[in-house]
Amino acid sequence: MIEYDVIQTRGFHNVVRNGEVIGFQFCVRLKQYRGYWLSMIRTEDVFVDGVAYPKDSIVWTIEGTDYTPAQMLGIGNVQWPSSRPATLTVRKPGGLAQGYHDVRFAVRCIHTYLPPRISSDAAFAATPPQYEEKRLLMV
Amino acid sequence: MIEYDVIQTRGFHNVVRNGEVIGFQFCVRLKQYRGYWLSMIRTEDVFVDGVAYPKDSIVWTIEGTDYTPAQMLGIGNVQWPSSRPATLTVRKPGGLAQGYHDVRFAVRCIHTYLPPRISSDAAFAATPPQYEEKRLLMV
Amino acid sequence: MEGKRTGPKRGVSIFSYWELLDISMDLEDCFKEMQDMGATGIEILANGHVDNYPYPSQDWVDEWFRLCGKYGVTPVEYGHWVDCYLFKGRDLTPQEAYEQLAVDIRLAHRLGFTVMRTKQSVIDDTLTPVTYWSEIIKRALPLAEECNVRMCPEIHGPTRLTDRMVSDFVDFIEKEDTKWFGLNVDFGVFEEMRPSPGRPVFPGYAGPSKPEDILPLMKYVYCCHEKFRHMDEDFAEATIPHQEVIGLLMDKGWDGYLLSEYEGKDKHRYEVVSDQLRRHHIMMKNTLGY
Amino acid sequence: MEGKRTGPKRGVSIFSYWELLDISMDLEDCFKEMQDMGATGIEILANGHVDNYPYPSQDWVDEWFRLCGKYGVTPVEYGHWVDCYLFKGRDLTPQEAYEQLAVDIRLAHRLGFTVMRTKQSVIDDTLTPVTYWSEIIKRALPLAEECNVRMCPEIHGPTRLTDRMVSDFVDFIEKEDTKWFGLNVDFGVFEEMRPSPGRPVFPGYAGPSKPEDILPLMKYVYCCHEKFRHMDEDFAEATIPHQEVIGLLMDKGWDGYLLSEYEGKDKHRYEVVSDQLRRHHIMMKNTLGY
Ligand SMILES: [Mn+2]
Ligand SMILES: [Mn+2]
Repeated sequence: MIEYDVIQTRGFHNVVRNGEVIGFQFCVRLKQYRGYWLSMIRTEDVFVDGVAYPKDSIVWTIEGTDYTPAQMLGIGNVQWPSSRPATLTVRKPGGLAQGYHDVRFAVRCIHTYLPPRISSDAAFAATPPQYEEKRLLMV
Repeated sequence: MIEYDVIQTRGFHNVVRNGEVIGFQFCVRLKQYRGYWLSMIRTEDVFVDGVAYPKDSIVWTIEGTDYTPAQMLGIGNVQWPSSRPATLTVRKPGGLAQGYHDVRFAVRCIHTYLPPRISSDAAFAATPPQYEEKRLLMV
Repeated sequence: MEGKRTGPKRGVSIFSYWELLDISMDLEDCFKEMQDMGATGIEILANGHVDNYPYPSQDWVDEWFRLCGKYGVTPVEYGHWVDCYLFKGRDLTPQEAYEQLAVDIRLAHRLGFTVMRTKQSVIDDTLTPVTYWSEIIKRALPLAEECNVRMCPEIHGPTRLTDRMVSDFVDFIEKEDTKWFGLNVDFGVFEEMRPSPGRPVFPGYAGPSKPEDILPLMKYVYCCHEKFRHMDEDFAEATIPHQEVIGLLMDKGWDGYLLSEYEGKDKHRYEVVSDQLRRHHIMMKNTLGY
Repeated sequence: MEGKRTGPKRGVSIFSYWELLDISMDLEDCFKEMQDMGATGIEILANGHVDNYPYPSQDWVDEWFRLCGKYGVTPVEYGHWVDCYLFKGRDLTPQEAYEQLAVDIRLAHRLGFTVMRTKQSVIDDTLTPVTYWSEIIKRALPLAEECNVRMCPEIHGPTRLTDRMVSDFVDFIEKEDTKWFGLNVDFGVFEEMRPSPGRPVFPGYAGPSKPEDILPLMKYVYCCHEKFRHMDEDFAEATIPHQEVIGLLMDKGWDGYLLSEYEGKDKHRYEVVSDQLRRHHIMMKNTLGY
């Protein structure tokens, strides 16, 4: 099941690879009534406790496959379904400390049924994204 | 999925058999953290808009099989799972009229981990059941 | 069976449940809702409701038909998008757009649908489709015929039934002499738009279409979104002339589905959505007489 | 892997989610929760969590092991009931009760569990089990050994660890010289009971067990319910001496699972339950050091 909020409670933990904590993960859902082709998804920087983690330090995992934001722009035949969260892995050696963290996340999609005046890369460049916020607890 | 309330919104409609409306149905769930063997379930009268429909005008459908309340008392190896609603079919020629109806339903189970002083047929005989209430809309 | 009846029939667009689905409801729950309402037809949004869209597993397809069979529901309308702005910096070519559309036509057919709500990419504030929309559709007509599905743009407020966009669609149909392209009329076109917070404002909007505006279009209309925002305790809504339009459809023997589309508040609250849809079906049932 | 560690280990009784499961969470969501907490063991309530209990399909069993594997979770404790008051008007015979228990032993084994929380039917307000409890268990010992599961009654407040009921269990274990019957200690036995609305009152209750009361029992304890009611923002709870008891278990090298069991308010609110369980695991993690 998905949780109602865009930023999911489930899925927030540090990531260990080869015995080292290389970063942290959290999950987000697409709060839309349809899934989107990966090429129509625009990744934004992530903020945790006010610290910015730029787009290029993020890897998406969608339906079991990893993608960088740049890779996604080229993939027009795979959907991120609205029914299942994606995982964001954020590079941060050592990970996040135990305790509460304020996570801010935004994503934008090209809605082709809306006027390009509202929904296009040009429009997005002119308007800051709307961020979702959630306080998550790291064990 | 199940709805949180004992009396479910989904499943409320009249029942047609051989072209005639023979009664109405609604669904209920077992708001317990375990399923119960059918023989441990005690059926109570159902009330709709203040009118009593006695136990013996009710048929349970549990996991696809129909049972009268009396039949259930003899079945000690089939569970009503807490994860899936049961359907109650109440005999009422012509069914219920279109519009809102106040449905009242109660069920009791023999909880063998509670003192018989609280949970037994003797205890139940001494205490009226706690009814759940819900306003349901008949289309 | 209702499904065999001639005349307007009652269905549900399960878009209405989108803020609940996969959160506290599953697909079968939507079918249970329809059973309670006596609805016999369904609209899905393919990208939202088909698992592993656009290539569902055969297990999923089998389950789809099991649900349709168990609850006596006909697959009516398959909602989908032609996403011409798929790639940054360039629009799809007509051929590329057709190829995307073809995947949906085949899937709609595989799932038993006979009507598609084909949402084209738009170019302006009045929701004008891309200039080459007719090229895309023309390429798809043979496949649509082969697959027995009718592609329908949705005529949606603030567009009016008397607008140029609609007559362009009709001209295309007449010129091509095709029944594989038609219209989906959203009852929002009849809505008296009352300004309210969060509702977009369309400068120059000339007011809603009149119920009788549907008459000359009726033969091209394969499906309606019976849009509503709030049915009151008396099963009525003042801002949309539901009964008047349904009456016209009945009088003319229009033989399609009226798909309930709830577009009101609190879509994340099941008790609201389930109640609103039931109220809406009471209104339709009492108007239709069945 | 944590699972191979000697000493107390962290797990979760998914009873904690019972007011959410099948409503807005599914079984896999519980595993995702455990992954976030770093919990490596699970308790289920068989009658509540096994689909088509007590005879799940092989598909369901395969899915169960897939989840355990994917999330690195060991099946630890299988919660179930011996329902001696199964039929109106008469209690089950020891043989009938054994046959019911045998079904659970086989299912626990099939699902990979090694401990069972065997809840016997009770006869009085101090939760004394049926007089013939030991007859039932004795019949089951050979099958439990064959299936490698240890049947454990739960020692639960208002019972105290120094009560006769507990020494009766120990006497039985010693007399039978068996490791297929043992104890599950619920940390509620250490709870300073503060009267609050909805909490039952037990006349004559002599106060909670002391942490050191667990010492003579430790070798019979195969599992603990790490019961809690409210972890505060500092990941502490004043009414149960969690860290003191866990410290004793660590000192003595007790090698079993501490299963978080949330027994507080608002169990129907995911934001509360998920937060409380994470807080509880922070407390355990900081106490254990892992
Ligand atoms: Mn519409
Ligand atoms: Mn317990």
